[in-house]
Amino acid sequence: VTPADTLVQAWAIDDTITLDPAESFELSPAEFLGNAYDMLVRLDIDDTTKVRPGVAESWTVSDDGLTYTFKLKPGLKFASGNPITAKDVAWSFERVVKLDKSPAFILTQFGLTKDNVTEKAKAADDTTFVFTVDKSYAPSFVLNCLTATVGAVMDSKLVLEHVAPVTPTDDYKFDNDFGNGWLKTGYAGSGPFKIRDWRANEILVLERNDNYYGDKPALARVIYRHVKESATQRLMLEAGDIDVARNLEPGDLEAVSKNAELATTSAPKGTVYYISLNQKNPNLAKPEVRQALKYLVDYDAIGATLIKGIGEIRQTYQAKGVLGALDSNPFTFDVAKAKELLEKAGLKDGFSVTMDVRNTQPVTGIAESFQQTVGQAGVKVEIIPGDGKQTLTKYRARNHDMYIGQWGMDYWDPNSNAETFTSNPNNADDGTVKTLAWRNAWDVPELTEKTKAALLERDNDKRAAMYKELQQAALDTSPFVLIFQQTEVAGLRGNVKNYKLGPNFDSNFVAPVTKD
Amino acid sequence: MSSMETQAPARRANKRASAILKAVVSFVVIVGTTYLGLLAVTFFIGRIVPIDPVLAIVGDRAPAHVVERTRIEMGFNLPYYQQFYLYVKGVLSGDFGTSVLTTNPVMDDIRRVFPATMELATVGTVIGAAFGIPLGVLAAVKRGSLADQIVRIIGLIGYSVPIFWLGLLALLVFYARLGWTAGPGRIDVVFEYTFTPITGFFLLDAILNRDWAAFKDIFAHIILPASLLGYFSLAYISRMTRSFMLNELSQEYIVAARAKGLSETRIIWGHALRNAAVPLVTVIALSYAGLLEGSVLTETVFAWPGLGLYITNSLQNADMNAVLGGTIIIGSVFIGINLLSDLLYRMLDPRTRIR
Amino acid sequence: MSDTTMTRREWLLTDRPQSRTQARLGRAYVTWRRFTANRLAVIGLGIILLLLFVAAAAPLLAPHSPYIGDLRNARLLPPSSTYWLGTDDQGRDILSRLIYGSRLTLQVIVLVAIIAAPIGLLVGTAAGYAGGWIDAVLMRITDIFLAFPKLVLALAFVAALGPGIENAIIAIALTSWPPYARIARAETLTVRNSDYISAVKLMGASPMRIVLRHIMPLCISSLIVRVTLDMAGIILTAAGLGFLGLGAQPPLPEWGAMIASGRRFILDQWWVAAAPGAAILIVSLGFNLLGDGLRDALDTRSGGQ
Amino acid sequence: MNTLLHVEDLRVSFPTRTGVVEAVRGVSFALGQERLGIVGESGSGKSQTGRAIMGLTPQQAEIKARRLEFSGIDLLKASPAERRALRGNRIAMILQDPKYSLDPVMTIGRQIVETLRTHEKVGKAEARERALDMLAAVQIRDPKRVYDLYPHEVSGGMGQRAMIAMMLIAGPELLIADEPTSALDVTVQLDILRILDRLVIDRGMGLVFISHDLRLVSTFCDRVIVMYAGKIIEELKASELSQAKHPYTQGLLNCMPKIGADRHPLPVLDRQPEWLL
Amino acid sequence: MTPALSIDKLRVVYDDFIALKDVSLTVAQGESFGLVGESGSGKSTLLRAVAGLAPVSGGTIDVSGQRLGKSRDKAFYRQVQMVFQDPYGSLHPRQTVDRLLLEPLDIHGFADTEKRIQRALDEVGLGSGFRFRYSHQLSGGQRQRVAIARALILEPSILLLDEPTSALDASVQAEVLNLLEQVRRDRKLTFVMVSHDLGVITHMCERLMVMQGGEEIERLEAGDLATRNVAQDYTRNLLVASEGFVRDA
Ligand SMILES: Nc1ncnc2c1ncn2[C@@H]1O[C@H](COP(=O)(O)OP(=O)(O)OP(=O)(O)O)[C@@H](O)[C@H]1O
Ligand SMILES: Nc1ncnc2c1ncn2[C@@H]1O[C@H](COP(=O)(O)OP(=O)(O)OP(=O)(O)O)[C@@H](O)[C@H]1O
Ligand SMILES: [Mg+2]
Ligand SMILES: [Mg+2]
Ligand code: NI
Repeated sequence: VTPADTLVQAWAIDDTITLDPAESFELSPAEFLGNAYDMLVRLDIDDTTKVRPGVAESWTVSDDGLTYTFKLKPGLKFASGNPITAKDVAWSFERVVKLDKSPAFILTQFGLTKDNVTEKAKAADDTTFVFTVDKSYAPSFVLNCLTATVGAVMDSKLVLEHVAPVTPTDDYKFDNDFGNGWLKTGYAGSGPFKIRDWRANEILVLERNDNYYGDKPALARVIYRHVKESATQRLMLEAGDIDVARNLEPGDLEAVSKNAELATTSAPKGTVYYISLNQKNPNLAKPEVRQALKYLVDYDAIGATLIKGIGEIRQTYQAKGVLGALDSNPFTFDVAKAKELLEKAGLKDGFSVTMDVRNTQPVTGIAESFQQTVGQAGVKVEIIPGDGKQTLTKYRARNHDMYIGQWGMDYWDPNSNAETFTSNPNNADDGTVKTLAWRNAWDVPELTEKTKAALLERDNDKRAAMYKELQQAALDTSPFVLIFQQTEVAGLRGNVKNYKLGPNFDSNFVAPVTKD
Repeated sequence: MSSMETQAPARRANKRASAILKAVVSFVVIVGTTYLGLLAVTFFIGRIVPIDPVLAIVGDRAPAHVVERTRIEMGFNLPYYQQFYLYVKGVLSGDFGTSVLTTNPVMDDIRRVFPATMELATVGTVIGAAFGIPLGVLAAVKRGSLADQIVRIIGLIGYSVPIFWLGLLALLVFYARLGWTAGPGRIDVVFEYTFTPITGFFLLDAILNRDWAAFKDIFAHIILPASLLGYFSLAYISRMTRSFMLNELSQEYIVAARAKGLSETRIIWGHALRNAAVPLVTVIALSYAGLLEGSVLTETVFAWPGLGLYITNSLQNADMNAVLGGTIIIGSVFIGINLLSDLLYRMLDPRTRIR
Repeated sequence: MSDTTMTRREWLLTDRPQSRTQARLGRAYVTWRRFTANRLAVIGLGIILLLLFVAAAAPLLAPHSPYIGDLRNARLLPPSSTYWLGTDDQGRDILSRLIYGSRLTLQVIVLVAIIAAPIGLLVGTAAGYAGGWIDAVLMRITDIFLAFPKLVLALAFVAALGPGIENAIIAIALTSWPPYARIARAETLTVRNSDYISAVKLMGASPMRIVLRHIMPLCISSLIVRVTLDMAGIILTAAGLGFLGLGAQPPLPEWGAMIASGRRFILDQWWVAAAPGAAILIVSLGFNLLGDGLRDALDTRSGGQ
Repeated sequence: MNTLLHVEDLRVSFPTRTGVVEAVRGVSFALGQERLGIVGESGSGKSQTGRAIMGLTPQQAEIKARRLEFSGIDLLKASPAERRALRGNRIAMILQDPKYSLDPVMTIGRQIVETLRTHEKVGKAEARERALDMLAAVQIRDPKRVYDLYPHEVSGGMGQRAMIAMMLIAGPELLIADEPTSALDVTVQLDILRILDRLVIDRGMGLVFISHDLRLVSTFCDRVIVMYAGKIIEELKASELSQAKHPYTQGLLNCMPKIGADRHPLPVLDRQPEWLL
Repeated sequence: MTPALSIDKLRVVYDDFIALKDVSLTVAQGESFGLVGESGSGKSTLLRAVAGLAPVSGGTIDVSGQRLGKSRDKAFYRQVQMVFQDPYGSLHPRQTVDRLLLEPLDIHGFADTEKRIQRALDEVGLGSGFRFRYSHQLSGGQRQRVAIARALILEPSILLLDEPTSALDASVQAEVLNLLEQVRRDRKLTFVMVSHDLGVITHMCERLMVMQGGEEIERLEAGDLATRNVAQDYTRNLLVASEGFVRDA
């Protein structure tokens, strides 16, 4: 039985490899950082097309759309007791840009460079932070990006006590690591919780931050235990050794939901699952084949079985709830139609093709189902199973035929997925912007332009319309067979209250949770 | 007819010295070459695994230039021989590098996960031997009887039932339904704030801390996975015990022991088993080593933060420093156990004792 | 011949065989009789023969397709009169998959046996007979392979060769020879100084000839026994590799892979994993019984007359 | 002379896959405090006779006899525990090969003490004393040293002496020696025989001496039983062996090369089928 | 005439144990030479050294005037063959008599294998009925005959006999000894024979050497034993022992 003041969650947290917000880019740490750090602005989880204040009390956008001025809430403190000032915000931005780790592009896409960052992200006074972007982007885009964990406000004083010296090189011109080494396991934030301890693949402990300015969490601590197996989690939940089980598969989920002592909760997440068709394969490059394959997924059956409770059929690439998301599922399982299309493509007798599938559910199940259904139209799919990183390596090198995978949004804005699915600035093998379109060698200069344009549309409605257009184009021509959008589920003990999953992992807030 | 003459003391002393020297030299050579082999093979594996090691750190969504820079930072742009040289140099100075997955020095990680696995394997082997040996003896003594068949079937099930299946079933029955044991993990979260590991072997730590509540909890956690592993080693140990015992029981000295009027119990436990113990030591050592590396699935099912999981996870992420470190540790333990079993062998068997 | 009245049995059992074939047949017959006297061994043989039969006649026996299932309507059904052993998570008939899977299981076992055992045999006998530095080098290599975590090694091999069941088999074979080498070496050491090997040496036979023609045949029987005992382990290792995506490719009904995918349903739909589990158990039981029987039957030392 | 052992119509058979093997087919003799030799070629059933008396025949064997009695105790009716109490205590047996008959992982001293303490309630120190005395009695020169040696550390002759010490320490009334010297050098052989001889003379023990060496038996024993294919074909006084009537015994005696006798070729035994009956 | 076998200061060392200390001896062609001594005195070692089965660390061996080196070639094995002590251990347990006899012929590339095997079996008095038996289907005496047949099939001129009858019953021993005598006569073979039975040695050999502790202690003619004309106590002991047990007065 778990202690009354502690929420114990079982979750596969083996993807956590760093707790530095400037570096972390995976799912489970996003949740930890989302709870332990505060950003200038936060996503409004009640209306996900909007943002709400975080550290910033209010903000204004200049008329040319280039300057954003944030007014910080007064008298805020970090968990360490240090005051939160605009300097800390500016330094946090500088740190991200100069470290230039994986998520840094979320900020640098606004024109920040190592040389100009101190000018473009600047503290006007203790409570005013001024952020200057290079183009007049849609404000929603800019603000949405700032809700990402990379925008976390760091306790500069604390971090500076822990920087390690490094020898500058051509790639890295600074003489210290901005505390990156320390922050991989350390903590310097101001969120409702502080991170007390992390032991890789074992445990992560959050503790109430008494210096938090907002509503203090009801529980003294939240413990994440690394448990991988769904069945194991279920047994632990049933026995009361955990309060929340986070990786329940459909069967176990169903059992939990039927158990009177337990409850479930769920929320759609910004992750979509898709099958992609490499355009380097001449058969898959035929437009009719691309469309035919979209008719060869048994969406209904998959929805009712393999992803029941953990996903919802979705054939457009924007997640539900994102600005400009198109709710349209035009394809149904239709062998006759697919055959017709294949015949048009001159492949009446089908063809053979390989598909790289990572060894996790539900993708393996979907792949097997797909293998059977395309078989009915004469297409022979050979499944090449592999470990996650292995199939990815192949995928990123464009060496696959078909690939089944998922894509999670980098930040809560339609541009994130639009950019990766429908833009491909340089389709050459050595192209530097390796979007999903690039990975599948889908050369679409027009859509690329359109994606760019949408970014600069400052009228939210018009912007939304532009994204819908892009999604429609993808439905009609893209080599992406979108299948479903992930729903995150959690099994709860009956006495756990106010547990709510957010639309993103960094908005799975545990502060409001109470236990009876 | 060959003679068994006793040797002159002087020659024996001489022989002993040279035997010891020989043993030491061969030990050094064995360990040295085995290590080098391990290093080379692991390194080679790290290069041929078709996983991009950079991917593990930067993730799938990282921009291309970050991927490139990280690759260079990690030294993957260097030619292989240079990488190997750097690696061997590091290992020789006791530095296994840093795990990219956990960001800790590999040595630190191993210090954390290895005791977990070792504790589990040790308790498992103790259980396996405690039950396996008597069962094997029983089967041998009652060869062909129903008891023999039952022991055989028990063993066979141990061989052929997948561990995750049995593991989950055991959890379901003993933990979820009956509540006799604690669930997955090594210790309840309640102790997160009060229990501080010293050696990493939690049972031992609890005793050192005189924390009996924790001891009880730790014991309740370890007993199920350890019994499971114990069952698998039981399968092996009982089978081997049976065959060794059969061999010993057919020896002439058993007839002699009967001629002396000894009771069957004394003949079986005092003579036959004592002789069978000699090869059994090796068997138990081997099964122990097997449990150390082969417990990945148990560790997954029981959320046991052990070495098996660590290596597999690292492998899947091409975290080669961690894989290499783990491999070398397992290799070392293997060599160590082999050596130990050799030593025990010599102690148990006067014929191979260096006197 | 004068005694034409001899029955076939007498002809086989005679201690004065007239030709090489008769001697060989007679010996085989004696072995066979000794084997069949062991009822359990015969049961084991029966199981293996059944396995062979099922594998050969799979298309005739299987009531449904092993590959095509009805995801929508027939997923995870409990055993019933239509689906004797129930259905799996793709709505496929488990019995049919088991039946077809016997082919793969056989393939795994046979291939591992014919790759690993000869390698182990060769390395072990060569090391044991040659002694000296050859022994040291070969045993060092064996030790390195033994000291290596099997999974890492197997993974490396598969990585080098590419995924798929054949490669998984090769990987398992390449990681499972060291124990065989040790057994063969131990056996070789006990016979290498025996008079009959000395006698062959005295005929002027080359070491190669001695190892291949005189020592190896002696080690084979204990090796066969050990290999048959390892069968279940081999099947399960193949399944274990499946976890890492290195085993059988879907939708192949490999038994180990079936258990592996069935484990997700253990708590509610136990039959998905239980059926292939039971199949593996029975087959390995069969091999074990057969192995024990063979050991007794082949061992001329214990059962001379 | 009082009779220690009565054997009447002893039969030992082994069921095997190819039928029943009759190893001993109706052996009868009686033994007092004397040296009885049993000779015969390999496989003639000498050892099985001895083992049947001891109760050491393998489990599957079937033993039948009209009478098998040791100083008034009916051995066939005795419970296993009773027989065990007799073994090593009142009846003892020396096995052929010391190399295989001593437990390799136990010191010689402990093996001797073990016999003693199984049958008598004696303290550790006393048991040790008596074992050392016994070792000395079988003419081991340095008993203290040998006491702590392992079987592989002593020569065959010493091992055989230790074996004898082990079997005699409880003071048996009957000793069955199954080819006790055939693994030893001729010179050592005589030493051992001398020890056995003393025991019979000094302690009044009954001795069954099994051997295939006619010359040895004729010079050592009082009476000799000649066995062939599980049967006794002749029984006679040892000193009269050279006048044996049965052609088999005659043949065995004749076919041995003797120093000084120049017989080329040696006469060979011509087996007759009727001997089997 | 060159001696068939001449050994000079032969030394054999196992690990650090000297099994044979500078033993010399010469055996003339057609002669039969005996070796006696207690167990472990190095008798077998001497024969094995000649056959190339023991580690020679000093001294020389000449066969028919040819100096032998470290390794023996095929031609050597056509000249020198050996029969081992234990008939149960010297035949391969998985091979028929036929296969056993075929092996040497095969190695040396004889063509008329059929005829030779037949003849060899006849010579040792085993009819063709034994040809396809396995060794476990043979009695000890029969096995030793097969071993002798195998040794003779390559038509050697020197036969090394290591206690060829000590594992056999007296009655069988006589048959084997007679056989050996006969083939020696027929083929004009040179024998070097080890036995611990003085009776057997005097029966078979003209000269003999008594060994103890790896050394020669006495060289005798066969007749010396009969007349008890021996110098060493040890030899005398052996003689006494071979008479049987003598009860002290
Ligand atoms: N366990 C057994 N099963 C079947 N037959 C057996 C068994 N033990 C002994 N025999 C047979 O019993 C017969 C007599 O054996 P025994 O050991 O008494 O012979 P022996 O006269 O002592 O011969 P040796 O001089 O070789 O020791 C032999 O033919 C033997 O094959
Ligand atoms: N391979 C070996 N390694 C070590 N020592 C050996 C080896 N072979 C023989 N010896 C030793 O060499 C000595 C002489 O042995 P050898 O076999 O020549 O004696 P033997 O006279 O034939 O005795 P026996 O009558 O018992 O056959 C013995 O002490 C023996 O222990
Ligand atoms: Mg006997
Ligand atoms: Mg010898
Ligand atoms: Ni608990």
